[in-house]
Amino acid sequence: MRYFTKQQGQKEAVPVDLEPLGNDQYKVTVNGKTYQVDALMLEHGTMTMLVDGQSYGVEFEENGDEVGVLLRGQVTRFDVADERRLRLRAATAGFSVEGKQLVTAPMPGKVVKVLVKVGDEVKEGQGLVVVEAMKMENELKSPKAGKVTELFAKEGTAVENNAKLVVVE
Amino acid sequence: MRYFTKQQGQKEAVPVDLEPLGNDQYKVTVNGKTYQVDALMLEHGTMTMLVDGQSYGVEFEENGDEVGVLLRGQVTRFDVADERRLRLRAATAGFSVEGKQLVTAPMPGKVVKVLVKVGDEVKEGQGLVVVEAMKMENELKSPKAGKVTELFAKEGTAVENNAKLVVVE
Amino acid sequence: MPKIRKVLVANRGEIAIRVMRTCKELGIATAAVYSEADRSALHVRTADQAYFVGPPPSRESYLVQQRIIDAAKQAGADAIHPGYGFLSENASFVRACEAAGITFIGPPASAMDAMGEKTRARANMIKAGVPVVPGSTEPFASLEEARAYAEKIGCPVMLKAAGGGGGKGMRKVERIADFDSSWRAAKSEAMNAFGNDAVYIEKYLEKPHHVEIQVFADQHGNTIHLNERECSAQRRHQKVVEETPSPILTPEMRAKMGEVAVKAAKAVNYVGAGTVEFLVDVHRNFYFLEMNTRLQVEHPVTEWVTGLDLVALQIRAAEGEKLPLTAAPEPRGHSIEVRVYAEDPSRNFMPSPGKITYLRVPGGPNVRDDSGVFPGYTVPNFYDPMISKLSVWAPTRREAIARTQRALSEYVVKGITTNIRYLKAILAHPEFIGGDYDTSFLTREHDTLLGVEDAKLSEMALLASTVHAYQRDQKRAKSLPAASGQGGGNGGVSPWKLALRRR
Amino acid sequence: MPKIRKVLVANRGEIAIRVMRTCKELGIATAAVYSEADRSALHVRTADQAYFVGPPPSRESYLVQQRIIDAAKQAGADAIHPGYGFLSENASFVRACEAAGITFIGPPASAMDAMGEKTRARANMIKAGVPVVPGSTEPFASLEEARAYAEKIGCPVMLKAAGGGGGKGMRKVERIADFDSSWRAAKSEAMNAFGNDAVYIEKYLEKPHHVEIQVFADQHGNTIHLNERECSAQRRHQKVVEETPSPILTPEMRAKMGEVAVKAAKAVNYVGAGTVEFLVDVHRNFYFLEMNTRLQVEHPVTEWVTGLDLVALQIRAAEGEKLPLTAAPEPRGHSIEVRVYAEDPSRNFMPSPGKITYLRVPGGPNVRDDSGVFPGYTVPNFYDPMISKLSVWAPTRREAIARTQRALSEYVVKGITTNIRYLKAILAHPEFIGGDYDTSFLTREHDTLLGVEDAKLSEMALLASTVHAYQRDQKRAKSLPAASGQGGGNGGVSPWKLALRRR
Repeated sequence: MRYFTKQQGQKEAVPVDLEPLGNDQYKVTVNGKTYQVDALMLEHGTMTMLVDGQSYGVEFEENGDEVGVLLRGQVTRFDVADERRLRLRAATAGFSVEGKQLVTAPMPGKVVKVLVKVGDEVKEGQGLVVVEAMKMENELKSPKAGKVTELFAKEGTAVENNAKLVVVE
Repeated sequence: MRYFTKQQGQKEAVPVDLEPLGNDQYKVTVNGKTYQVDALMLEHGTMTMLVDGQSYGVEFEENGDEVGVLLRGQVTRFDVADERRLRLRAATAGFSVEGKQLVTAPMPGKVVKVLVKVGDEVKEGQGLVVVEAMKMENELKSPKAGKVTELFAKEGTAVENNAKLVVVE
Repeated sequence: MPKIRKVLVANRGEIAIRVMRTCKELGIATAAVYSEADRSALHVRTADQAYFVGPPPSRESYLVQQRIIDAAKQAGADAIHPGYGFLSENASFVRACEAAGITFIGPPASAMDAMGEKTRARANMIKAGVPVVPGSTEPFASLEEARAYAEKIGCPVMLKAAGGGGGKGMRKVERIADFDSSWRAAKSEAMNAFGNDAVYIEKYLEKPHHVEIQVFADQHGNTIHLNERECSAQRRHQKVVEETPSPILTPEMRAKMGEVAVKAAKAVNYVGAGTVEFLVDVHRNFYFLEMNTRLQVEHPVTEWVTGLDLVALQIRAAEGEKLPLTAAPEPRGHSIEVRVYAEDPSRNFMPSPGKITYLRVPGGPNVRDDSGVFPGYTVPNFYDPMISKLSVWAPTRREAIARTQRALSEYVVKGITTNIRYLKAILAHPEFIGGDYDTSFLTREHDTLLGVEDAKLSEMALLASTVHAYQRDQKRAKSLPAASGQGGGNGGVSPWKLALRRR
Repeated sequence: MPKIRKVLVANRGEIAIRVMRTCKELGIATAAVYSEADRSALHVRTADQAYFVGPPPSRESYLVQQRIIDAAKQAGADAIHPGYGFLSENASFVRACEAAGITFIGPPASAMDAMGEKTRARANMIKAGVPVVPGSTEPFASLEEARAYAEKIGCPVMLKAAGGGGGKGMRKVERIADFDSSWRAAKSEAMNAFGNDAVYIEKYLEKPHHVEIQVFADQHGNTIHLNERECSAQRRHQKVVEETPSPILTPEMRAKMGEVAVKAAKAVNYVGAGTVEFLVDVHRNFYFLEMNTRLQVEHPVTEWVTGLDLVALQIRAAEGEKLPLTAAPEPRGHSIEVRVYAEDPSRNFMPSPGKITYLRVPGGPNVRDDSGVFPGYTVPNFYDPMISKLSVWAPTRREAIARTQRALSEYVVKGITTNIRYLKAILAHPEFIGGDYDTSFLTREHDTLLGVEDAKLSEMALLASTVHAYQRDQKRAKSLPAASGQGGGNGGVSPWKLALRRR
């Protein structure tokens, strides 16, 4: 079974061949190297994995298509898809966001101040919106120099995680 | 809404009238006394309950029709049914076990010794079967004087929780 | 004064639970207060009684004095413990308690007046002969006036909320160009946190250490110190790691700073637990920074090395008992505390409220977790993002660092993002291990502290994630046939039968 | 001797994790072993490496010496820590380690030979001038011979496994009529637990206290004691609650018993951690009972009051280091340990293996949880039912009792039955609080310890259970309409549509 495993922050997905041997044993081949993996999934997204005698407690957290992997104190994020799913995605995805940047709420909170209005020219790093969460104010800055073309944020309103706030073009 | 709430170890079920007031508030009347109950169910069978300003952390464990309730260090077990369910039960239940006593495995384990055979006369408290679990041997004793009429336990076999072992009649 | 029989804890989260634990051990009943956002919080269940005090924003609930007093009366509480933050340094609340005949577990209002307003505190300390950091002593009438003062003493300067500490309403201003926005932010945060938007200006000392002295006083005029805490590992003026003893203090310096701290406390007729904060410069001169007239978040490290229970001492002092000791005990071993925050260090420490889906807390020898959360709990959006304080003890600093690392490696929190890995990176940093780290450490080493990737571990994580994907797909495949059966009509006869029956 | 770089821990559960925690803090790598029943166990994930050693029964896995040695070699471990139980007191295993060139972290085989077989130990102690409990010194050839001996010294007598401790293979015989069945049970349990069915007989002392002395020796002939532990709260000869200092010991008695314990250890050229167990009668005479040549379950209470890490000391002793102290430290404060068992006290302490569906572990000041379990873990049927040791420290015994109660009240384990309430009842019992409780305490007070019901709490539980039932029924009702809709055809048009489309 072939998977394409893409680590967050890396450009390319790596092909990984996985052969289930039953009894929680897997043969996994990646980058020309084959591992014998003993992997037992426990409850709550915990896995106990043995590779070459090394023992790894692995904690997973799914987040959409991605899965966060906590292993010996290191967190890495992967997007793993088989060939069928990869084709499916290629068909639905594909619009480009080049040039246009959407600033979203990085956490649920309250918009306490909107520092720009539609049409404003902004510099890179200039404050756009101040969101308060957990008693801390966080100024969201423009990711690029450009013009504010859309403004969703309203002072005094609550926003959800990932809510659209400003578009800079 | 009327419920019949029977505490384990007590003979009679107590009628309890529960009126949901919305917003996790309930009016509950039992034994002629009416309580205003603020009860919010959390995950994992935990409830936070306020009655007359008193705060109770309540932990539930369901076990068939019964529910175990841990509250301020005390565990009590209840069987709660509404009228419809009570009628349903009355229809399906009803065979008597008087006179005939079934001895079952009180935990998963291994039968290490069978001390009686079918037809034996046994005294009350006489050892019938020895079950080992977690490195401890537990001798199961006859609940009454009588005759062994059925024997399910076999030496050396593993048994599940509540497995039938011996019938004394 | 009679024994306290019931304490209302006017706080939430881990500190409310910390106080209730000691009360329970002392046989004292407890009452909690909770806002709408906290009905499900652990402190509600930990208390014997609980009272609703209003909507989620603390200004409308935990900071409304009358509601807290009313709850205490309703509960029949004879004392109120304020925890830290909220009303803990509010002199008018102390007076309100007094008026209501309820014992406030903390210093008298007069000591708070003298120390609580940080500008007044500075003036008082100067009078008492305690060295202070150069800065403003009077409130500013306008932004312009404040800016002018900053220009006069020269950047960098620190903006600080007069009304309270904990990093709220605090800003460092590097260049005068940033002054206006920092001033506004500091004032707004100060208002939110303390209901008081007064902000003052201090000269920023370069590379200072933040070292504080725990003091304790009874009602009979006995005042002692309980040694120091090193709190220089700060980010945005919020402490992240604390330890005692301070690795830079000699016994002579400890004695000298302790003496000055006691002098400061005595100057305001202090009673109960308080902390005198100092900045220590590169020449090991120390300056009074402020006095926190309450229990500190980092009090556990002092408890570890002294064997004392500071909350129990607070209660005893409030009951009028004499201090059970007359001098600082010799520090025994070493203790480190790390603060576990619901925040994402790699996204500029963005707060990360949300539901904790899984929680595994470290255990074993000499590890203490003071937490206010539980699996299934949703960390609300309205309050401080600290979910736990983890502290350890060991005979030596080296062993304490190793133990903290070990404990952090056992800590698993899922559902929200925490700073646990960041804490590990701090403890592993040579500057921290060396012991001579100043308050610029965390900011200066920010990139290093975000960590580098271990290629071998990434490869193992890649294997794990692929097995995870395989199992996920297998599970989906199992549930899929049923669904596609319904959609495509291959699922058998039941739709037919149903249709026929209907006719 | 060179430094130890990697330790294979030849054990499971909480003790394996206890040992690994210290190794991790010392920078020593760890390897675990696991049976088929333990693939999912926490000690496997806690270690850096893990090796499979056989089927669930310990005789076929954890007790198979060659498999353990092979795993150690495969892992490249230079030392083996045996924990307690299993191979920890097996001299032939010590020799096998020696032959394989692996350091055994524990006493030399010769000391085990001298002390491990309890009958030989008694003989050795008599020779060394240590007072012992009257009883048999030679093995018995037959049941009849054993019974005859018991009749001679007179009931009650104690049957004890020569091969090991921990309450396994131990039986008190009240009347000679019960002798045969007890003898058989003890032999069979002893065989299971230690692979050795030798059982000996001791005169049963009435109402004795069980007080033990922790001893420690290095390879250079330095032997010290680390004070006592009071372990009289026993059930079926299994310790349930332990504390230090013992409430019945005077400083003089402590010194005297410590001296005798050191003498006993020296008599067998002991090295490492060991425990000399004594019975103390009503006249405060003490008798050597046995020596456990390993770490004890209850070692945390000694760690609390001495500030030492006994596992670290064991490792240092195995490396050939000298003891870092020359005499017993003055005990500092008081410590209590309670053992949390997966068992049901109200059903004759029936073991309760099964899945832990929810777990909340106590926290806060001076509370230590040494656990081997986690939420979602299935406690297997094959091993000891102890799932955790909870220990606390406080300045005084009174405060330690209150703290233990507080910690126990925070402990929540769902899915299996535990003895947590029973432990609370012990700590609340006047005899325990008084401090002069003997080994008959738990059995004698059994009914009291099962507790009485508080009518008010039962009423609250009744309210809670009714609300629970209401919510359960509401949830069922919500899922019901869909089902009944499908059955009765009221569920809307989709069946129609499907049927039509098919034509």
